[in-house]
Amino acid sequence: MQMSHERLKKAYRDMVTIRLFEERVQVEFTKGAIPGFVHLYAGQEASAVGVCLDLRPEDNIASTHRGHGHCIAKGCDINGMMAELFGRSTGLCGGKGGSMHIADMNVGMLGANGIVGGGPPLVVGAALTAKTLGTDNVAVCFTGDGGSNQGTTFEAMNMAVVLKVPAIFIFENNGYGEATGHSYAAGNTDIAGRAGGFGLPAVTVDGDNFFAVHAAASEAIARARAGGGPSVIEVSTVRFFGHHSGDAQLYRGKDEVARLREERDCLKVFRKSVTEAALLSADELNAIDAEVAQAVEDAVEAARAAPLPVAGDLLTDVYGTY
Amino acid sequence: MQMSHERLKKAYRDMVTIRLFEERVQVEFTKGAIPGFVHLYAGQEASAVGVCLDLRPEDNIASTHRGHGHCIAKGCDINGMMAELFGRSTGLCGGKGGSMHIADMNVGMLGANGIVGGGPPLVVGAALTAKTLGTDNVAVCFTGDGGSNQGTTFEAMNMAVVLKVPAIFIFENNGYGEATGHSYAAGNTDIAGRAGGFGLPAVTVDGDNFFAVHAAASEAIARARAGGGPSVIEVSTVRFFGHHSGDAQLYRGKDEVARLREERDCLKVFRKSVTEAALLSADELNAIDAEVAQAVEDAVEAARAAPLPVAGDLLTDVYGTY
Amino acid sequence: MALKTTRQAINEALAMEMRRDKRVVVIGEDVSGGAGTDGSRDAYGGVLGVTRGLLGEFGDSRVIDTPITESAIMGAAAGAAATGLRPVAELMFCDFLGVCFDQLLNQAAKFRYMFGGKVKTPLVVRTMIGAGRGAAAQHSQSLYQMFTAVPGLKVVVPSNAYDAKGLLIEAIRDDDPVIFCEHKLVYDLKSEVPDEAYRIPFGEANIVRDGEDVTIVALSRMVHFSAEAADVLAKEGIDCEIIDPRTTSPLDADTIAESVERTGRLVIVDESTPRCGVAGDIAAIIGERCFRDLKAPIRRVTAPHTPVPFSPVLEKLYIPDALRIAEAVRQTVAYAR
Amino acid sequence: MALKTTRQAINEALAMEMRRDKRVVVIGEDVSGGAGTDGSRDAYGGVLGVTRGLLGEFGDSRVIDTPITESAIMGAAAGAAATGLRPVAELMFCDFLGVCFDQLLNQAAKFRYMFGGKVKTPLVVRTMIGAGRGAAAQHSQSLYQMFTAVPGLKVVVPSNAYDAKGLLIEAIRDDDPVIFCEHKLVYDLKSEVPDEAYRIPFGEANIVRDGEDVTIVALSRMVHFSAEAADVLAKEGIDCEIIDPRTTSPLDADTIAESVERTGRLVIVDESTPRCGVAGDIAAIIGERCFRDLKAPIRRVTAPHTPVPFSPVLEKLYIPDALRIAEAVRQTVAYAR
Ligand SMILES: Cc1ncc(C[n+]2csc(CCOP(=O)(O)OP(=O)(O)O)c2C)c(N)n1
Ligand SMILES: Cc1ncc(C[n+]2csc(CCOP(=O)(O)OP(=O)(O)O)c2C)c(N)n1
Ligand SMILES: [Mg+2]
Ligand SMILES: [Mg+2]
Repeated sequence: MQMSHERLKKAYRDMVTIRLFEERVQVEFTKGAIPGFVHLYAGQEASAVGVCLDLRPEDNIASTHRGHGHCIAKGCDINGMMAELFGRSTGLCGGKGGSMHIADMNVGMLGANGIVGGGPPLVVGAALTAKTLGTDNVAVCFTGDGGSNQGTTFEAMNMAVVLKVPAIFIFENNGYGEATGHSYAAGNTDIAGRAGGFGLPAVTVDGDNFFAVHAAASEAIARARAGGGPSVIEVSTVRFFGHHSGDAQLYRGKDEVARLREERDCLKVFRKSVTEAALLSADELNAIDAEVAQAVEDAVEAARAAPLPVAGDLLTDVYGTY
Repeated sequence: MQMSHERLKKAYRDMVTIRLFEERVQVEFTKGAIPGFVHLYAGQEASAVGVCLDLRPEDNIASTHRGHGHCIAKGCDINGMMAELFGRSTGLCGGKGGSMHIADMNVGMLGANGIVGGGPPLVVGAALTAKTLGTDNVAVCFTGDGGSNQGTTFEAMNMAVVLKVPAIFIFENNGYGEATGHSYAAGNTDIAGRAGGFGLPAVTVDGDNFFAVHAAASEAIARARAGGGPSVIEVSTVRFFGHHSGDAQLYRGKDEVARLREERDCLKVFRKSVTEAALLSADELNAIDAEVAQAVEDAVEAARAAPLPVAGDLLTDVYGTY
Repeated sequence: MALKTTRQAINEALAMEMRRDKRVVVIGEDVSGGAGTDGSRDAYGGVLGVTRGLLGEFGDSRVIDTPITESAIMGAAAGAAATGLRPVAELMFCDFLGVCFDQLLNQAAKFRYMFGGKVKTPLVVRTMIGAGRGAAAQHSQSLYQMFTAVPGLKVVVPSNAYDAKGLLIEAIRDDDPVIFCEHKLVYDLKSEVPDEAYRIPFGEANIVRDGEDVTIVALSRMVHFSAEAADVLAKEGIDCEIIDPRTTSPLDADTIAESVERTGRLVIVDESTPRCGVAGDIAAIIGERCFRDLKAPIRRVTAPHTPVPFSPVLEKLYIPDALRIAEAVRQTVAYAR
Repeated sequence: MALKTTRQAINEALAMEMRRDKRVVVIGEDVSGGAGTDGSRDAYGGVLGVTRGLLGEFGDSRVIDTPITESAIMGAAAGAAATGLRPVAELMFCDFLGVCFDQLLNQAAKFRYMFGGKVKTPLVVRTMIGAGRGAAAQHSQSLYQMFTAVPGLKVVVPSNAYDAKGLLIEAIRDDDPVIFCEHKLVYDLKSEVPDEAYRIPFGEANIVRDGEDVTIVALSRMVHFSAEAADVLAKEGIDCEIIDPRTTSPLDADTIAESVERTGRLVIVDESTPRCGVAGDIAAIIGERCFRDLKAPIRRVTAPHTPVPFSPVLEKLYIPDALRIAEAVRQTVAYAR
């Protein structure tokens, strides 16, 4: 089924937003304006956006340390995100969470997560809520290739099958867990194949191709909404930056990143395919680029100007009552 | 290759020892002579003995809460075991461990384990020792069908493949984890199939048939010794008693246990096959039965008469130095 | 009012809350039992029968048996709590926290703070504690200090049936994650328990016995041993006040401090191990607050710094008992500055 | 002797012990890095470069990169230790104990006791602690209280390069499991470190500074903040003794008690959270032992009972600093019974 013009534009806008957001975060981080650690999502945009396009605000996602892309794709406000990264009280978590803990339950974003493998069990729970309360909501978990080896991830898949809950496990295989290659870290590098052994439908898709990701996600989401239970999608994708901002990336091949940016840029692939099929014009795309660039710029400006948390904030929000 | 007469007798003796030991423990437990909880191994003898027959004292095994059978098959002294169950200072752990923590490093028994999924990571370590020190020892882990769903178990299998260590994972599938059926608890009930997805050879064998278990174990052990890495064996087997001594077993089908004792008794199967093939005579087998019965009786007598730990024992053995 | 065991009281609290609020679900290993078997369902109702009968009334969509998969259980419960259910998850033995602690320590406990107050996690984790049944090193611990140490978790350690019911109802209605620690050897103890629902607020200690000479703070099963000791000591003319904090987080330090201001003497009885435990925690807090009032050093009666031994003769020595408590009280009372 | 950073000191200790004993192996995530990639090996040498260079000298059979699989890492290390190796396993951040605690709490720590003394587990777990780098709630904790609470584990919290080397060598030669807690913000601090191997025994506190008016016990990075505070206080005429316990288990209570017998005043500084923590533990022990000597209540300067906030302005308020320490000391000294 052909995607509507509006949806195509939304998909592109979300992907570009992620890209420009991340590139700008890299700049701000390098300048020292953003404290802590940031793990950039650039290169993987088609995954987050392809998966989230069919989700509704009531559907939940759980994310990883590399969460900005998932947040944006699920509808988090980039002003709130940028302010959070800057540690401001206007941030989505009031500056208490930072990059690794951005959450916004209003749009079903159950949190980035600093613990590899932390998210999959949580998503089984969000899916259980949907099943128990009889809604047709679904819950989606993003995990990396590295996280695919964590025990909690395996447990979550088995539990989801046993409880027949509408959970979808997305494995973003970018080939690395920090400085270690997936080909070393997984006894069987076929993540979807291994996951399929847990008794749920599991496919691998080309993460450079937004449409391929979206098609697989659509199918899994529809199945889950209809009571068909959990699924797995492995998205083969690439990481344009280091593990975190500032990573020297000695473990990468010579020119590897340059080559990937040339050959495996999901934005370029998208642009090419929609313009060639005359679904969106170059002008429309350029207009979106410009719009988004301005929005990211505005988010940085706003974050910079935003107030810092105050001393009293240290002790709030830890218990409802105590 | 035909098994030697001596080895056949040893196999039978070990199996009978387990059976009579467990039946006697059930009696003593019911009388109140054995404190705490005991999980009996009766019905699964061919698994422990079939797996351990080719192991050497330097090879290590890790066991479960249902560990008596593994201990006996690996060569633990039944006097030391019985005394341990009775909480005596002559027990293998000086009375400090009890049924769930019997260990004897002299025979490569790295411990029963009260934590489901506790053993598999440990065995990867024992196998790593062998690999690092360049011995050709192997390490074997026993886990149940229930334990096959625990995250630590999955992690251990992946790690064993990645490190290419001589670890062998035995899954004793007796159909139950406590009162829950394996058919409910595992999204994919084919344990070996699911494990195979981790990138190691995995087979299922008939646990009523000692020779089938032994053949599969032999192959896996030989492969591991030769540097061929880890394997998985799922043993389909049956549990003659409840989850623990005293379990009312309401979750079992009517007459289920009686039927299993009739149709799926690995001792009967063994007896039948060796006598029919004229490998061992009924007389030989009966003699072993009698011998073992006496040995178990002696173990109980000795345990009953053995001294209890003394107050000073409470504070010893916790640190080498402190 | 009727005499009920702690087991019954807990079961009743669960059933009443499940009736009242359809978002309350029970989830854990063998919380009913019998799933996927040829025999009967609800065959266990929890390994010690605490949740028996819930399956019949509420069905398997609200009384949820699971595989052996504690991380997924705790995580699913946390995720469900954050998205609209009010799960009561069971961690069969507290000793098993080691295979699932992350979902409590870094997930459930931290959501509210780390997400800037925007997420609530109304999760209850029921778990068994305690030695005394010969269950040895991995099934006998009392690890409430680990939970108490975690900001964001509330921790309940009921000593009797009445408290168990009121505190569990409170826990289920609370919007934060609560760890509810049930002592194996408290299950069969009886007390008067009203049939209707009632709540006992967290952070309100119970003064179990009034006294003037010395304050004993005791947790869970130790409340009963302390009462035994107090009976003995009364005959010797030593008048003990016994305080059961009921929750270690929040801790009602006020009630303890008020008592110590009067008695000038404090003995803390805790079945758990001594290092970084609740006994030391209370000693530090009260030692600071009541510095001027204390007439003797605060004594702690705890298990030794060892794992729990199996052999009953050793286990008995391991667990603080009335004799040791009485002796500690005597020494405290006899102490002359 | 030369000035070396703590990072160098730890690296040197590892290399020397690996040279000396071929049973010593290093295992963990990215302890070298670059496995299975097209780029260079030893690309990380640990996320903060502490183990860099070991791969080149000892090869990948002794410097073992792993998947992200902490339970398997800790368990494999424990199993290897029980069967003949002396592994130094890395738990990248102590915060990750939640995904692997069982292998320490119920396995490694309990082997010796529960197996009747017949198994030794010469395991070292190196792990990072500490806030101050904006790493937020799940990468900034100082969870040594959790380890200290476990009978069977020894716990080391070095504050400087010299101690780190001597204590790590001791840890590797020790036959019990040792948790070695390295503070992220201590890695770059320098001190004089001899080139040769030396051992610092566990349970021997270091008197960092002699003083007569008040005793400060401080752990890890807090030793340095306490020294800053002491400098300020010296100008006000307050003479601080600073004690660095170096190991929390075993704890050198004797040295602390001897000091408090002289000074009559104790302030404990601990970056971790307050409930069931090491500060309270020491306060309880010393409160009991030095009851007669204390001229003022024991004060604890700790983080608040909250997760670690991200925003640096809040994180700075979260971490105890020289100002707060000095203020606590002033109040302690000013206290009149
Ligand atoms: C339990 C746990 N172990 C280790 C880490 C450290 N760590 C953070 S991200 C990461 C790599 C994750 O790799 P992958 O899942 O492939 O995600 P990617 O970074 O490629 O997006 C590691 C090891 C962690 N945060 N949590
Ligand atoms: C981590 C953990 N979870 C739960 C338990 C409680 N428990 C003990 S044995 C058991 C069932 C194990 O089933 P299985 O692995 O099939 O072994 P079997 O009893 O059938 O031999 C359970 C749930 C435990 N001991 N440890
Ligand atoms: Mg990756
Ligand atoms: Mg089973």
